[in-house]
Amino acid sequence: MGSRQITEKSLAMLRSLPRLSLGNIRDNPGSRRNPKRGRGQHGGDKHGAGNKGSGQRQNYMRLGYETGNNPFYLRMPHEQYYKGHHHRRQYPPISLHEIQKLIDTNRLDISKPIDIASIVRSGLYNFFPDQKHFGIHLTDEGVDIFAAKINIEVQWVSEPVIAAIEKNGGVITTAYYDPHSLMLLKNPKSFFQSGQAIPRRMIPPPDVIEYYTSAEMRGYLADPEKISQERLRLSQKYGYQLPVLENDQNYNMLCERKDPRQIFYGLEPGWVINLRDKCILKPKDEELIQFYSS
Amino acid sequence: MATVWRSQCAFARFFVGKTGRILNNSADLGTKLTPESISVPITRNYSSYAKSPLVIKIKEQYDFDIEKNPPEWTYVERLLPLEIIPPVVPKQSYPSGWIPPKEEAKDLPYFMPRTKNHELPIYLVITHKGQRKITALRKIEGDIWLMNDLVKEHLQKNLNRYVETRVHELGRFIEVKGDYVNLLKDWAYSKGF
Amino acid sequence: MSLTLINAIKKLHISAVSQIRLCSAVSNSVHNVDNDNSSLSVIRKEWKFPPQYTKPREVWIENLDTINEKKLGLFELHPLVYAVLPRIDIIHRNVIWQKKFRWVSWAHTKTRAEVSGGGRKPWPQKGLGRARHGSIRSPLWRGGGIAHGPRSGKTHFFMLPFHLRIHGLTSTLSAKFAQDDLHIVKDLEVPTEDPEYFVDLIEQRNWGPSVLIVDDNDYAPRNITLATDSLQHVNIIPFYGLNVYSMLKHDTLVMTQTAAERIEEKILQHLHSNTMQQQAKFKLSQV
Amino acid sequence: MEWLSSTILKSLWRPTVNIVRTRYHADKTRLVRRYGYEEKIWSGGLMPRSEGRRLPMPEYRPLNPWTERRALFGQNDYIDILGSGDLHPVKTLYTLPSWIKGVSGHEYHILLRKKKMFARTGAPVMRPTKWKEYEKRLSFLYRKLNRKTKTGPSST
Repeated sequence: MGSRQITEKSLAMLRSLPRLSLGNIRDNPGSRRNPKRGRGQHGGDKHGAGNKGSGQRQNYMRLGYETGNNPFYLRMPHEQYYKGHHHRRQYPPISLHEIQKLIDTNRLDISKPIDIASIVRSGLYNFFPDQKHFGIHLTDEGVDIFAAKINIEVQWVSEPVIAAIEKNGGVITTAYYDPHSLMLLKNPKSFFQSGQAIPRRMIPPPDVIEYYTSAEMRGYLADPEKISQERLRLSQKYGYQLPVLENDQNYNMLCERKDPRQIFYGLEPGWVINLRDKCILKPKDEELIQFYSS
Repeated sequence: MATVWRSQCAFARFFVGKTGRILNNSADLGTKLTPESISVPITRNYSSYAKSPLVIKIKEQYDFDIEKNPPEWTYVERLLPLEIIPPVVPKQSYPSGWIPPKEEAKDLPYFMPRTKNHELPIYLVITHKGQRKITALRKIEGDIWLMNDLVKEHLQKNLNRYVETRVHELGRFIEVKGDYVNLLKDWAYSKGF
Repeated sequence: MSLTLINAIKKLHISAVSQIRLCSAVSNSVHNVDNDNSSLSVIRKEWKFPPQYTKPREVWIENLDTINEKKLGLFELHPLVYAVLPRIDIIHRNVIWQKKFRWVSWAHTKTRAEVSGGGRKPWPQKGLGRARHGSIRSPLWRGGGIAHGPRSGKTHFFMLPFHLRIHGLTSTLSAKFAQDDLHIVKDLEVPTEDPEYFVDLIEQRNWGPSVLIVDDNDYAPRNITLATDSLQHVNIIPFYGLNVYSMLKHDTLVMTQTAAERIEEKILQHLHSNTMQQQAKFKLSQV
Repeated sequence: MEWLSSTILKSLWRPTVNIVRTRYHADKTRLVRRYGYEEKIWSGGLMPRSEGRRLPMPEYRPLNPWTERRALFGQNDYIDILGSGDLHPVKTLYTLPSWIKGVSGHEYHILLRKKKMFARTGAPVMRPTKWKEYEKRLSFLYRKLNRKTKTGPSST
């Protein structure tokens, strides 16, 4: 049996050993393989080229080629199930349980509205807009334990998740962001440092317009009247008492929404953020204001 | 060859460089930016952006306000990345099932600190295409052999059979053969880690 | 490495000690200090990341303004930086990385295509009784091209993972500290600009002949700069220039108190923050 | 007695017989060419300039391990950890040309990158031979790597 205080013991042992220098350090034995090819009677048999044939002759045919036969992969017609899968929008999931854990460990501030920027900022959500990631899919794992009152904005949800959030007195919105806006939301600091003006958010493409204008999914383009009707309908469906938003002490926070053309909370398109001097450059020109207005 | 224009002017720039090509901005603007509006005639091709001289004499085309310490700065601050992972403020309850470490655990002869994400360093290592499952308890400080004995005893009591473990002193970890992550996490929570 | 360490432990028969105080030059000076130096400052730190299980290490703050060593106070070092398990293999990998990532081999040979001439067939294929040849620049010929020779611009570049580099730094600092080769000084104020003074000081204090002095800013005081200028084996670097290779190349590491704190602060911050970006695979476009 | 002594003498001593060979005609009429000429090129030993003497052992000159470059080797290698965080150690390799700084790959990769970066400068016009050789080498390597060697298992 070895020692009980391994760090202390090895440091104490190091005291009695010669001084550590460039000459007496080495890697663990066996950590490096010899890059040399074996020689001699059996060490140098085939060198991984195999026995006879194209391997040894260094005539490598392309994958699937059957020396002139009609290749197997072309012999029968088939339907391409996953055709164009790499062009489709992806919504990497995060569950309600994970959101609750982020809140419990003080990584998400629920006194402020939550959007992609704050979830990415917590550091535990992998998000790559350049890989066709179009936002957050909030999944229903942990609907039963969820107990926070939040104002959250995601890109894809399901009905039980909406119910779980609204049951606690929270608010959920689904909103579309174009890839460039998502890039800014992923790393706002590097964007601000580039000294460019905050651009406008683009409107959703035709195939998701229906999703983001529907009150059932709490779309950001839906009619607020219809949304409040839907909130009531959902509470009746799932059987909970819908908390009244207007009586809430955080009413202002819960009502905070972004403009459909806005990317960051509180910062309007067209502004330039100067991080070094802590100032904001706001356009005054009529043409610019008109361009950036929604 | 693309010509390089550099300027110190914030609002003149975003239609010239990269941003000019971004769909969000270039939709229907850019009418004001024509080569004639820049007074410096461009005759040379520069090898790189850094080597090109600054274009100074640009007419400021757009009016803008500079607001020092604006009230909106709080919105900027909440976007900036976290310096460190925030420490957990003690709360009444943790609905997610996360359990805070206890102070009395530091008096034990062995110790397992939380990771920087406030989680227990107990992991499931799956190798051999799922054929081998090993539970690894990492970052152990203090008397690792005593901890090994206790882990073995606890598992034997709960499972009613002998469980193989392996102690790596220098790596400071214990490996348990089999998938007992939840069992060992509960044990660690009960010890206060 | 584990085997060697375990074997060495067996040989040494070190008994289990719960807490070993690894102070530099503890010896008999504690008593003296109590008697003649009443202004001994014992600094208790306000930890941003308090050490959890292991106790912080205590180290003497020394002076440089006299040749003889004076103890000015006690100072605490964080065990996560200055008392981690010294992994010799990780230190070795760090040194190898430091050597390799900047190494470009410029050795170059010309192939038969690049040596000038050699386009014409030197003699007919048949009928002369000579060996057949197609070019006078074939690798078989004197003055011909080189087959499989070194081609210019061969890189050995790779990036060691971020946390291995941090571990390399902490391991080396811990090993240096455990071997009494890490000294903390209050500041770098030296009375003269004479190199002899520094040679004597190193001799007197039994420091290794080569000394690496780590300051906390870019501009070291004038006297010490001039004194060490002619001594090639005494070097001054700012704290952000600290690296595994230099620490091992120099026998003794002398840090100012602020430099030790800054290094500790930087490393602890990386150990307690989200380093996904630094841990990601190295891309040329990121630098 | 006479015969005895002569037999003993005969048994002990025998006259040496020298066999004289007739010399070849060629030897007899050997022509010394360039009589009186002293050869200036040394053909006797290893080095022509040693003039028969052995070369002295080279003087042992140990390299100074504490020149400034060696003493401060690697001084910016951890600048992304200990520095302010906006500088990467690759950026501090000031002595390397930009087309090879921080690049890992074999000859084909590096040559492709080099050519791509040089294509935007005046290199193709200023150094046409060199440019042609890049292209020649690239096409050779392309054929070698794609048609003559096995592709390793995909990394993804």
